[in-house]
Amino acid sequence: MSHAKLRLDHAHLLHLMRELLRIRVFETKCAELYQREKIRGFLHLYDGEEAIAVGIMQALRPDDAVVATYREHGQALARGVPMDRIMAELYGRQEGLCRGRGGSMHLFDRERRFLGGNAIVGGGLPLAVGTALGDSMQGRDAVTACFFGEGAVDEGEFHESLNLAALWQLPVLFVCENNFYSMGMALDRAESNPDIAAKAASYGMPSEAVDGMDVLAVEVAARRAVEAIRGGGGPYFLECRGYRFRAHSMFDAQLYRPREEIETWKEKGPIARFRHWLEDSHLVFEDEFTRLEAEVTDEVAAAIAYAEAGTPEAVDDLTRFVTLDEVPQ
Amino acid sequence: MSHAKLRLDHAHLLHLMRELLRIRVFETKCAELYQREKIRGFLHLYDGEEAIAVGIMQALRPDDAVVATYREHGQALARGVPMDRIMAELYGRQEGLCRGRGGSMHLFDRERRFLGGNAIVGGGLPLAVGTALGDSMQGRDAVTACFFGEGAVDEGEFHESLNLAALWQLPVLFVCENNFYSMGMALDRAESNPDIAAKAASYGMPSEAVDGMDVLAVEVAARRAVEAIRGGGGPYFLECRGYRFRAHSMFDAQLYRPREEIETWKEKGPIARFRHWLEDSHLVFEDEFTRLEAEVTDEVAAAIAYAEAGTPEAVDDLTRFVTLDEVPQ
Amino acid sequence: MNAPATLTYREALKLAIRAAIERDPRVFLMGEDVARYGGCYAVTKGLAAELGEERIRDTPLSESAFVGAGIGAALAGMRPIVEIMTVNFSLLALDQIVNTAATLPHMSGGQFAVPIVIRMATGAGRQLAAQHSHSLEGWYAHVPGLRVLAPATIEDARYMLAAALADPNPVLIFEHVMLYNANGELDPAVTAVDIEKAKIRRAGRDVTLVTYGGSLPKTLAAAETLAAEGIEAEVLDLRVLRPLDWDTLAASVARTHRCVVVDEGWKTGSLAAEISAGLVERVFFELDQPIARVCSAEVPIPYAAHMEQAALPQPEAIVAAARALVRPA
Amino acid sequence: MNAPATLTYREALKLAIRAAIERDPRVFLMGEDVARYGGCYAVTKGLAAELGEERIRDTPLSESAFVGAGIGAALAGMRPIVEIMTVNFSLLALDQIVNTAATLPHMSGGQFAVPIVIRMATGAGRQLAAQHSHSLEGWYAHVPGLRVLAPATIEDARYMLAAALADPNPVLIFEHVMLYNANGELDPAVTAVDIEKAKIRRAGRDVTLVTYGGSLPKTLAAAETLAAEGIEAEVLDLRVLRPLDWDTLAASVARTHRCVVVDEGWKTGSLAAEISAGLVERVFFELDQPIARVCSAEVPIPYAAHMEQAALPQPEAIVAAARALVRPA
Ligand SMILES: Cc1ncc(C[n+]2csc(CCOP(=O)(O)OP(=O)(O)O)c2C)c(N)n1
Ligand SMILES: Cc1ncc(C[n+]2csc(CCOP(=O)(O)OP(=O)(O)O)c2C)c(N)n1
Ligand SMILES: [Mg+2]
Ligand SMILES: [Mg+2]
Repeated sequence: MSHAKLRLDHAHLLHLMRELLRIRVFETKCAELYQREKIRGFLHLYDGEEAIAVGIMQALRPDDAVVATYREHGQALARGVPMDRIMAELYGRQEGLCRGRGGSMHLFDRERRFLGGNAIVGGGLPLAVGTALGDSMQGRDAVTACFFGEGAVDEGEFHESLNLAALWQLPVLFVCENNFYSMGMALDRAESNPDIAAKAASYGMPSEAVDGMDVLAVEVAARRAVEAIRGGGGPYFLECRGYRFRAHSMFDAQLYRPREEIETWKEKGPIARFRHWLEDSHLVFEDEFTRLEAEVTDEVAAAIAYAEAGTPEAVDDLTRFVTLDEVPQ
Repeated sequence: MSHAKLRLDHAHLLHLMRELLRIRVFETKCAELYQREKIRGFLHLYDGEEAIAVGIMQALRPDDAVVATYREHGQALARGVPMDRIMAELYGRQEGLCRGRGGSMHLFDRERRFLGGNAIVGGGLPLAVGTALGDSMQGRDAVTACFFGEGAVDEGEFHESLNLAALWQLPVLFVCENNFYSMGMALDRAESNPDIAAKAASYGMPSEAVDGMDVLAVEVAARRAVEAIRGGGGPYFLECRGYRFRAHSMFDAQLYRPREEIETWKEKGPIARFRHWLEDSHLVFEDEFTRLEAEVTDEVAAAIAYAEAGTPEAVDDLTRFVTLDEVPQ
Repeated sequence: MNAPATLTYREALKLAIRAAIERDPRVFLMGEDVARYGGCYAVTKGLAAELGEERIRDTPLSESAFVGAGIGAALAGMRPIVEIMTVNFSLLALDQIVNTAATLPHMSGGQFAVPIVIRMATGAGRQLAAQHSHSLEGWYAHVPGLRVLAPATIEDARYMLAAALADPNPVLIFEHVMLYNANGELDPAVTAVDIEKAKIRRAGRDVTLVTYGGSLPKTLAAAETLAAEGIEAEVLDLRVLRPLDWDTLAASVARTHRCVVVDEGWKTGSLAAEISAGLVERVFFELDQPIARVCSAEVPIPYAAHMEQAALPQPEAIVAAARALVRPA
Repeated sequence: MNAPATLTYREALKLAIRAAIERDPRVFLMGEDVARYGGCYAVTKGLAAELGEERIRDTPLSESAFVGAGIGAALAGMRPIVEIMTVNFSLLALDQIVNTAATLPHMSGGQFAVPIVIRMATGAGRQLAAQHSHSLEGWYAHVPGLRVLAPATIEDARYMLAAALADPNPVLIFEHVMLYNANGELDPAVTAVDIEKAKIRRAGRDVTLVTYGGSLPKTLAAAETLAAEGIEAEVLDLRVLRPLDWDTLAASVARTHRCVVVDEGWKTGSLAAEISAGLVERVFFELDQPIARVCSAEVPIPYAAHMEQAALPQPEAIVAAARALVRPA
């Protein structure tokens, strides 16, 4: 695994492992809770792509902004959004991040500058250009990290947003989570030129393709990119190549891809691979993993308990927040 | 001037010259008629860009389709749309191509497969992809020539349409009329990468930049492109570089560009240049020009007379054509 | 082909699509994930294997381009059925629908028809939250040049498509997400439906309940409850949202003298407003009571089930509104 | 700053923009051709030179991206004024307005406000034909979360902007194209207006004429004609299209017992329909006559002057409608 210019100290490696596991274990539970009808609506899981969010977030500061997708549990958890409030949101509880109004596709957290879960493919890109514009006009050196799937590359918003960010040299880190499918549509059936990083480069911004299943590779690339952006270099594009191990959402027979393809990718899975590497390199030991797993399992259990104990929002408050009386600070 | 692989016979050269002149003289009159309030609404003139439409149309067959812009008098005239019916349309007459409903920005001519004047920047591109799709699904080898300004390159529709055309290998000739300004916005202030031909190439289609003030160069490129398309090569992109000598529309103080810039370009003007070349090469003689000018002046005068003699559509027919009873064949 | 006696709304739609494509070589269907994935609501599942990927055509995520391409293909002689996954994403294609499809026949003075059919899912009820739960068919019903259909029954799901394809004008079909699993029988004697008239789904003398699409089952349920109270409600299914069938509407209300309009759109500016205003214009002096509306609350639809249900029209509210008119306090 | 005694609507808007930008460092304006060109309707002419191109910012032709960027900038603490040239092009940005700006405050459970102001021109009357003459403000008035303003007077043009910027919610301002050259005086005693209430522009007892924006002058003219016939019409200017000021509306109609709604939108599904339906819900038993509507004909607006005028609401039609209510045959 690549690890140029990275603090490879033990604590950091354990931290990365924990972050990957938190997402995986949390979402495994989510799938179960969906079957039990505790969670409803659309539920898009991140299984197989955890290294992308975890790697990227290592490079961000608290004052940076994150624009997420509808497949954003992992993005939120890695950003530090509290797991219990995410779970409460999936339960539709008043204790949820958005008081049950958003659900899985619309997690927001003002404190962590997590600007949401957007369920319109490509819809977040213009927004990210805007937060970057607002930050730079106010002389802040914050960066906006904008996540989107490779399906968003098809949309006009991709084109308009990349151009605007590059034209105005705005501090946006574009993070394309390329899992090679948008629902059932394979990338090479959707894009005449499936080399997304090359396409992004045609807007005149630095652009790289990264192995999105290698958390260290993603972290290295993200740190390099964020450094360049904060140094005034304008936007930067990272195409993180990964794969989603599960269905697109909870309803999906996956007729569009062969089972062997999934299996092949699973072998390269970001968690198994990182763990093997850590073990093989004698950087982390078995008992540490066991402890980590136990801790994460506890955190998830606590989150579920929190959500279970939550209360429904009062129906009388239905139209609350449709308009606001002041701008929350 | 370039003239590879071109029939440089006398008749063709005279034909090109006539076509250029027809547009110029027609539009000079239009400007005058606008001042006299015979023509109203928005009026976008093509002065300086005539060689683009004239050059492109030489390569098309009657069964090919043309998707035009709101700056489309030249595109229409060069396609063979009758001048008198265009003028009658600008007068808002029943004898106009669209019975006075379309005006300057919306010329349509079914007989010549001229699919209109579109006043939404970029709006014609998806349409052109569609006619090409329809033709190819029906086994026809027709080509759709799609005209648009370089301002349309900013829009999401550009991106989506180029991708779709390239992905499905559709017979579209994309003709970007790059006059370096979209209203007052200079190209390099609107595009992070102002090399439009390069951008188009990133979709995986053949793409060239052409001197749009050289009618022979445009014709050569268009023939090459159409041949490739008809041969099954998929879409082709031509960036035709030119300049508009007049205001964007009839109201425009042109504060955004220096007068000298306009003057410099005018010296390279497509008509003056072609004429000098023809004279210098002793291909066409003074008296032929004089005759041509007289004929064109007559044609324009006849078109005005036709429009003047036209009748207004009956107000009772206001809602006619909002829906149709059958598909016109 | 023998239609099964009992089938779902989804199956009825699929039968309609298959029949249309088999009958007419000009008909094809395109949209996101219609082929390999089988349609986001599984309407087209299996059809690509049967009919080929030329006729059931997966598109990139480019709503504007593929809707525009459908319009272009219609101009080129095809009869495209374009599927937009849901009305929520249709906003990205609205320019093409409003500014091209709806205007072109009139703007061209009747030279060109746009025989396209655009299908999309609409409505809430599946906890998909604010960006996936719109009911914006009322907006489309505002636009001259369009015909807008809302099949609410198995029969209409089965037969409206053929009529829509026979219409030389652009037709939009809205399928409510809560209807796809609805079950019903097809009368083998019926082989076609009109797309002109509203239909009385239940006769009654005391009050007219006007509705359409996904609200029809709720309204029929409300009518049952009312019947138990001795109130005989007439249930009128609009079926065609544009142009509205005022004759049937006015005749019913002139008989019952009372009217409740049920519409899942947000109340302010809903299609229900038009029904009310139009009836006031036509049968004001027949009205014993003000026309009432039962619509969605003025709120982006929330995720949590109890909040979502509180936002939507419910049988209890319909019953209450009707009761208040028939037995005012 | 001393406002001149007499000024145009356009100048009033410019004063408002300049004052807002000078007063608050968070305010800036962006849009197509607002800086170097001076605005497509010359509203911002000269402002870039005064205030700098950071604060008066030209954007590429990318309606979706720059509107979305405005939303993002608002989230980042700015107070953007985004100019969309005309409502016709706003369809390209509608997804951002409806699915992001309008939903975000509620969807996030009140965590984020979107204090953006979006201005655009609307309406017909300049022979710009079908794609440039829409009056779609009624659509925006349908959307929860938005405030929608229609300044019809010099005073509102001058002062609504400040109130809009003070609102923590997204506010849309519609400027009718036929008003830009309107002249009037500013009362120096007035330095602010509310954006809550409708206003009676002319008192009368016989009939209430409800209108807004570009139809106000026509409606006032109609009232003069009616007065000459002995009919005293009350003219109510809505000013705020969402949320509607039902108190003022209901009180007026309860006094006059008759109502005509004048609205340049196409009649079916117009805002006028909502006014009628809402009044019926509130003051049905006060109505002596059905509420009448004078709207645009159901036709894409044609180019020819006589046809365009025939399609639009005219004083004669308003007079006729009012007369028919006050003196029924
Ligand atoms: C504008 C729009 N079109 C269609 C959809 C339906 N849809 C939801 S997710 C999705 C696939 C997106 O794929 P990608 O961007 O690659 O992200 P992934 O799901 O693979 O993470 C589609 C088509 C949508 N939400 N928005
Ligand atoms: C979607 C859209 N946005 C804005 C406009 C207003 N507008 C009309 S022409 C024009 C400039 C277009 O420039 P370009 O594409 O370069 O064509 P040119 O006028 O130079 O021929 C603009 C901004 C429009 N018609 N459509
Ligand atoms: Mg993907
Ligand atoms: Mg240009």
